[in-house]
Amino acid sequence: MSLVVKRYIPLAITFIMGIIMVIATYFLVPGSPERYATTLLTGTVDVIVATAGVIGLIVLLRHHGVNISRRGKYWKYSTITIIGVVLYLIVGLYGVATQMDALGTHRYLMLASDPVAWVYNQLYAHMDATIFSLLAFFIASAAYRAFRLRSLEASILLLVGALMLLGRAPIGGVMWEGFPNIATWLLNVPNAAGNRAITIGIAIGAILLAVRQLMGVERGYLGPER
Amino acid sequence: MSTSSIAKIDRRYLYILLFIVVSIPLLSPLKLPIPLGEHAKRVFDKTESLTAGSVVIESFDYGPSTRPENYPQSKDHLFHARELGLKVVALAFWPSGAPIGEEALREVYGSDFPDIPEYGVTVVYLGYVPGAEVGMQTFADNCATAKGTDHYGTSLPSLPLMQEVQSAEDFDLWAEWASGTPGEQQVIQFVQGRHGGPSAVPIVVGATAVSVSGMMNFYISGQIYGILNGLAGAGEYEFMLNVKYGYPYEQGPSLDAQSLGHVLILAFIIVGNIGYLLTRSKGGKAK
Amino acid sequence: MIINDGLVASFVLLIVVVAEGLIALFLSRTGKAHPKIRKIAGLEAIEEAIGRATEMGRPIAYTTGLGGIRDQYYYQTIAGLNILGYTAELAAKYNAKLIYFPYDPTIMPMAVDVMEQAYLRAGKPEAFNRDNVQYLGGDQFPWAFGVLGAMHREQTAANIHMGPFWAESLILSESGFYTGAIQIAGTANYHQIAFFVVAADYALIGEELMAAGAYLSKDPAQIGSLWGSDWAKITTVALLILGVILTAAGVTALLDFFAL
Amino acid sequence: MIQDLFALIFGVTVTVFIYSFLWKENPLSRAVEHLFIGWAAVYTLASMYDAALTQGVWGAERIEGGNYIWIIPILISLMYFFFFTKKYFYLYRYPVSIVVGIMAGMMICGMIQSNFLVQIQSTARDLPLVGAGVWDWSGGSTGIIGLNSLIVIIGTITALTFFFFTWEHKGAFGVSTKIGRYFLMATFGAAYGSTVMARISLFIGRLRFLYETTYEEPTYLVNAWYIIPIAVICVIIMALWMRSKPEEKPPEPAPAPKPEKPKSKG
Repeated sequence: MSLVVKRYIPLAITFIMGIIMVIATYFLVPGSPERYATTLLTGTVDVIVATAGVIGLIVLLRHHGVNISRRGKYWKYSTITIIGVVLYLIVGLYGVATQMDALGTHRYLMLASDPVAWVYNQLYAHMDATIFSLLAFFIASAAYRAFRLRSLEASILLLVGALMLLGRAPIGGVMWEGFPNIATWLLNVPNAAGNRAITIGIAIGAILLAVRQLMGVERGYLGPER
Repeated sequence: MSTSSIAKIDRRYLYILLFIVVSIPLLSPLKLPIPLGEHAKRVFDKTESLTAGSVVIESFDYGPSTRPENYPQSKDHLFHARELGLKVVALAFWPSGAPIGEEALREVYGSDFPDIPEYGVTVVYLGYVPGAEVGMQTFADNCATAKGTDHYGTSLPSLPLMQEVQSAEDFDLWAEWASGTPGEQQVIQFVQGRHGGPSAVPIVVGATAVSVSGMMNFYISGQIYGILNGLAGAGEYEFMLNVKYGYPYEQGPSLDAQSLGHVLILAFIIVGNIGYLLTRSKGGKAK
Repeated sequence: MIINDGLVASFVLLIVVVAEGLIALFLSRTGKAHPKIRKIAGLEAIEEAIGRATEMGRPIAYTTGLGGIRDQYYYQTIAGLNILGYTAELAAKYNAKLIYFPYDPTIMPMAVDVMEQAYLRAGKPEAFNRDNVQYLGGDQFPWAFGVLGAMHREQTAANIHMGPFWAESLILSESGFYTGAIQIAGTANYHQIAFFVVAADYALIGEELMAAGAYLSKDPAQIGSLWGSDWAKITTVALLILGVILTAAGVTALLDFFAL
Repeated sequence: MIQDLFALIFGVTVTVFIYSFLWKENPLSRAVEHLFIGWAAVYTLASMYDAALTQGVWGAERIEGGNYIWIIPILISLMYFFFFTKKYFYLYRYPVSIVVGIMAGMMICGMIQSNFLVQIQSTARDLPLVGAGVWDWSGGSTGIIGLNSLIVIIGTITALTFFFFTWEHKGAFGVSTKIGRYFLMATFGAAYGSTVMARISLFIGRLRFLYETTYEEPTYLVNAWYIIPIAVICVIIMALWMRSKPEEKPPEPAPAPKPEKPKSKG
């Protein structure tokens, strides 16, 4: 009994939902009421997972709260996280209370409210962009570290990468007008071939993964217990 | 310096060098020349080929983190569209794209936007359209059901332009400023794929340079008509606009910095390999 | 027409691929065939990495990238969670500390579930600590920076990244290298595979990630389905060659069918 | 407005603090990291909450319009909270199984259409091997069309053979997988090389922010770079402080048995 509730019913739900979506795509005429009903079904996804955000926040607060109370490692930094959460939540709740859409209707939205958007665009965005830009350094050091003439394969990687670097840099075309053409060729021909193979492989792999999952043979969260 | 140390320079020295080298042209521009690539030219030519009154969808699907790359592209293309008298329906499938889209429109159509006479006639801003790929699909099927009002709360049927633009059949060009998901793949799949293919809804993409290689399949197969490749793509586009319309060419210093950065990384690779080959020829097995 | 316009060919292909997968699965499950799988080095390395972490007494960091279940990349998340189950089981066996960093809060319960089951299989349910599933905020760069900070503070001995990755792939694998860890990474986001190939010690490329769960399970049914995926690839190659030849010969029948 | 000045100071400071991570993990970057994680959790909550409201509550077809059926997904969503119980933990599987089912169905159809069918189709259709001029250098800058087509076709097929799981990579098949691997390596090299530009662009974007942003008031003007030295001094002080305080270091790592590089990619 318990296995039925724990495993088989969720499995059956997954299976039925999957089949409904496939049937909707192939057999229900676009524009028909049945098809429309399935588009509403996809709309429910955001609603169904909505409480997970709360769970995340609670888990985060609990983790850092416990760390502070135990005076664990880096507990002082845990207070920063908690202060950050509390401050932004206050801003968010104030936003919910005051948010108006353009028509002047109170929609109780949080992200769309001005204070939250301000914090996001004016403060948060700086951290976001800076962390993203760390990649400029990492891509340089990874190239230095890993692009070595070790084997034929590694050399192809190195050679194509270096030609691409020259071809994409604005200065490459000035050094020799052939560089951008080589880069374009590399992107359009060998790169396209490799990507096409990867894309096809992924499609097959993903479909069969989904099939295994719908059949319940893949050992995941719903997998056979043994 | 011993040979093995060339192969193992501490990463921090590389970082400092990169910092300095990229900073130089930003502080005093070098004015290096730039060449024009085929991908950007196709975007330019496609846009040029549209007759005045054609409808362009400008979709701002990026956030602040890729703004350095995507913003100049979208702004330049908007300018081009206005210059050619195209009708622009701008929107964002990313919530964080909505304020950026508005900013770009203000920059191109004047700071009074949307209180300008053209608003509603040749340009409309819908703002954030929720639902990601589902939203895209709905928008292409029937624009008005995806979002009832524009960004400023005016209902769509009361805007003359939106009377003309009912669904994907009325789009002449989809300009996608993409940096992830939803992005160009979703437009191909849910808009172009369901509404008559590349000839009916041509797509031009302004992409972050990282995603360009992954788009090549779609470019070759014609699903994407042209690509602006990152900041350089924006620079090339600005350059073409500069030649034809005298548009300011702002990306100069950035492109110079770009060039120097590339040369530096290339130098890193060469130095690393020299060190590697030297250690190996010395008999020590390089790990 | 019963099938919607423009989707006939895709429906036929779907049926072909799924049928091939299922037939191979049943043939293998019932013992009528015994397909052998080639070695996937990246997956073999997981055990070695965990062993090393145990020896050094340092933890293992595991991530599934920006994996959630509410987007079309969910299948990579599922693949990542399958490998998480295997990794957690080994970690429990060796008494190594495994820290998992979920990105999307929607998968947190799944991850806890998978890990709990894994510890149970290893016979050490009491060793599982929910605190080792550390939520770092569901936004790309805070999450990536949080994982980076944690990897450097904990001096992880192994970093395993399996799932859908975007820009953070190189942030994690390049900076993770400097903790001295063995790095094993896999993604099916084709524009990010390159960074894992360059910066990590072992990389799973595209489809290998989806096959990993089946590969690690050693379960005949799942291995059969991998065998079926090979059939699907043979079909693909045949279609490619046939299409090219027919098109070159000026016969458009196949292309016309594809356009249906 | 004064909050813009605050945003400017904040932006410059966190930028410098985060860059200090490149030197090593340190208290300043750690502080920014912890603050950022806290905000991100709230941001995620906010975005999920907004999505749920716009998808489930507001609008003529939703609860607002009298369609109370939308209460069902909301109730299902609440099952996530069983995460915190020991006994009924498994109930979280119900919302998850619905979502995963929907996504699986959507994904399968999308995959077969855009990743599979279109790729085969365009390999056959858009890569001409015969016809007028395909073997000329008519492509000019980017090579011979017919040859390019041939390379793409061969590359696609050989690279696809690399992904065969149950065939041993031996004999003629082994040659094919080997060529396929070269194509894959070329793909990765191209992807890597073409990305460098994007990454440097981001860094340039940050530098332009640091060097060019200003805050203007009628009476005074603040350039962003005024703040850089102050932030850098903070980093230096912190560095000196860290040096003066011997840290409890974890045992030195034994050198990792690194595999001979790209062989491991199989």
